[in-house]
Amino acid sequence: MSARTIALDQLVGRVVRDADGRRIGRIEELEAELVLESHGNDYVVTRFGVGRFGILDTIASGRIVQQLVRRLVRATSYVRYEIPWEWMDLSDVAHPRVTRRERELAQAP
Amino acid sequence: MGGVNLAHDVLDAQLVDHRQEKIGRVDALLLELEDGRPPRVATIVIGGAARARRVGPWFVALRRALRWLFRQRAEHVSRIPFDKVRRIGDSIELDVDERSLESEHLEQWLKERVICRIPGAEGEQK
Amino acid sequence: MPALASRTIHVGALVALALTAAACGRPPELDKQLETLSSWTATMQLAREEHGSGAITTTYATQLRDAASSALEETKQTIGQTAHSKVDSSYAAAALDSLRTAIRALNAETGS
Amino acid sequence: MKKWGEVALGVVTSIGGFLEVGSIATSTQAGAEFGYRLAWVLVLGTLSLGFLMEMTGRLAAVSQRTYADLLRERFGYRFFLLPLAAVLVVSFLVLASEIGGVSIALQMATGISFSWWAIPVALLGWALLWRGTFGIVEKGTALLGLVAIVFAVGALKLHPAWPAVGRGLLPSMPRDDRARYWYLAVSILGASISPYLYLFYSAGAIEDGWTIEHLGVNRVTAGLGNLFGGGLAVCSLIAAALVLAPREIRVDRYEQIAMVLASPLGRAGFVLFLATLCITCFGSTLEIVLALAYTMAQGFGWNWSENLKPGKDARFATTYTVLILLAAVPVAIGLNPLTLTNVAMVATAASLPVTVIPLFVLMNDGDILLKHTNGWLSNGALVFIALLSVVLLVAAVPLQLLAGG
Repeated sequence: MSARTIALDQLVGRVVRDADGRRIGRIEELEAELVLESHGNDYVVTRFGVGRFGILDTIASGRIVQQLVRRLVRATSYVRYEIPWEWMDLSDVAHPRVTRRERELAQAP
Repeated sequence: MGGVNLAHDVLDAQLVDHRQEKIGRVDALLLELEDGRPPRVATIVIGGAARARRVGPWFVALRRALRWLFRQRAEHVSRIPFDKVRRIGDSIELDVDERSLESEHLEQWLKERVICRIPGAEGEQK
Repeated sequence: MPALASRTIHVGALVALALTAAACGRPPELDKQLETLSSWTATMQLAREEHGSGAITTTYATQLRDAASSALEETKQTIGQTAHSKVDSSYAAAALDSLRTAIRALNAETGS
Repeated sequence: MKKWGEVALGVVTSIGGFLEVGSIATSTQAGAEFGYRLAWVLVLGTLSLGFLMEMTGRLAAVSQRTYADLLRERFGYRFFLLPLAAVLVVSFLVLASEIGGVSIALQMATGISFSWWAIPVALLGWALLWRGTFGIVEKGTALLGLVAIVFAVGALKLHPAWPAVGRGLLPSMPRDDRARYWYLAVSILGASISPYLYLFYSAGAIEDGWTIEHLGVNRVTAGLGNLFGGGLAVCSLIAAALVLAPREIRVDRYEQIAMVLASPLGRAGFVLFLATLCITCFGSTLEIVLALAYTMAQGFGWNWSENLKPGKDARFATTYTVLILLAAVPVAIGLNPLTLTNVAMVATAASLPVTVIPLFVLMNDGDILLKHTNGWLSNGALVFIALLSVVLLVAAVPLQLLAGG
């Protein structure tokens, strides 16, 4: 139960697999929120954004890519998941896993 | 306060101190993982070593070789707890003073040893 | 002076003729060298005219002359190797000669 | 009223920025060797630069951040190194050739070899940066740079055949000497679309305190300024086409270019040519050094402003000090400034993709530009410029080897 420290950039761009071992995309965003703690206020990560657009997602943010793709190609197949922190298993930082199946995940608007 | 996008809005963002002096960018952001708890945003890192690591092992090696060549031993890296953050906007304001930061070592050194020895460097207004 | 000028023009025409004839079967390197020579020859002639009308200073005309002289020297060193046939060599010689003449003419104009 | 004063100044500034050593050298070379036939490339380069300047200016005015800031923030440090390295290398070469341009102008005036002038020119430039404010650098050099209008006077005096000039403004394929034609085309584009110009322009928008209010000023400045600047470059091409081309003079050295104005305008033309070369190259020297120091400082998050005392932004001041002195070295050791210029222009052309393509991503980001994102026209232009930049990247090196020098 010891705390580990990792750098954000070690996570961003990593391929994420679901409970069945299927590849669902790459981590492109970590959303943090301020929570009130007894010892003071902390920012904690609440959700992970995982996108399908691989390398583009890691370069630009998902939002830019989405806008561009929608604007230029009018593609509707663009997929981006928002995964609550509880579902993300980071015990192996190089191979993050979601503890659910892909179809259980919520797509970001 | 709503959510903050760490990769998009925090990593690489401009940092300013309490007097609005620019003090570098968020070169790395450290998270603390603990089983059963959400990852905690722990530390902002400013410094060349943190930047080099993001580029890749070859860059770290190159940097090490160059530093060895120029006999640069000390790493001037600042690690600032995330609770020093006062405001996140176009830039991130930290409750620190530029003059006390290890990562501002080069700025201070250049200022004292080089720039301010040249006439016309000091003063309030140009 | 006029004799000198007319001779320059005469040789210039010869070089131009040579260049038009050059299209067939001349090494491209030689072509380039001949072009450089005729370009500098023309530069010298223009400089002489402009100096005559007072448009340019003697200081500047002298610099142009020096640049032309160094181009002449440079080409002289290498043109021997690129001009293989006898005809090529005579073209090269004529081109070198006309630049030399043009430089001398500019010298006479600027009085150095 | 004050705003229109700014517009006027802005327009003047972009003339000063546009016509510099690269444009003068490449457009006179083109005029001397191909008559009016390469004029269309100048139009293409001018239009492209106009679009890029308008966009980077809009980006800065709306987001209050410079293009370099956003390259680091939105693309991350790893990617940022790529444009940074490209801009540093390429603009350093251009910087050296600008110092070469000033030095050669001084040589033509005094007879003292250009290599002796490089260090004094660099020191004078440094002193101006050290003591001067952004306004002095921007407006001072720009106002003095108006002397470049002499190119228009010279071209008119030569009575060009306008229909022929008009035909030159339309794209054409080379009839002979293809490699050289395209080599000069690439050089012209490299001279027109220089990354330092838009990096400087977007940092300048912040230095001048532009806001959303200034979007109109920005559009007029980028449009009119480039129209005038490009017009003057076309004029130098016309003058070269009428003075040098008929005599089959090829421009091998800077010294030959002065004839282009001495011939139609006499001594006045000669003197004003030297003044133009000297002033515009000096202005560009200052702008490039600042653009490089801005890009470094913004990318790494240092304090920066030409309006601050050097003691308040030591790393920024050190960067421009080191760069301007280093850039004097190639000229001081006697490298032919024209060769330097040509290499710099081709290298610039090859470097464009890494600064143009990211701009496309930024200009369509509503988080940054709110409702001022690119419309279809700007996006179309930007896609075209990006494709052009890729072509230039591929073509530049082979052409340099085939037809350079």
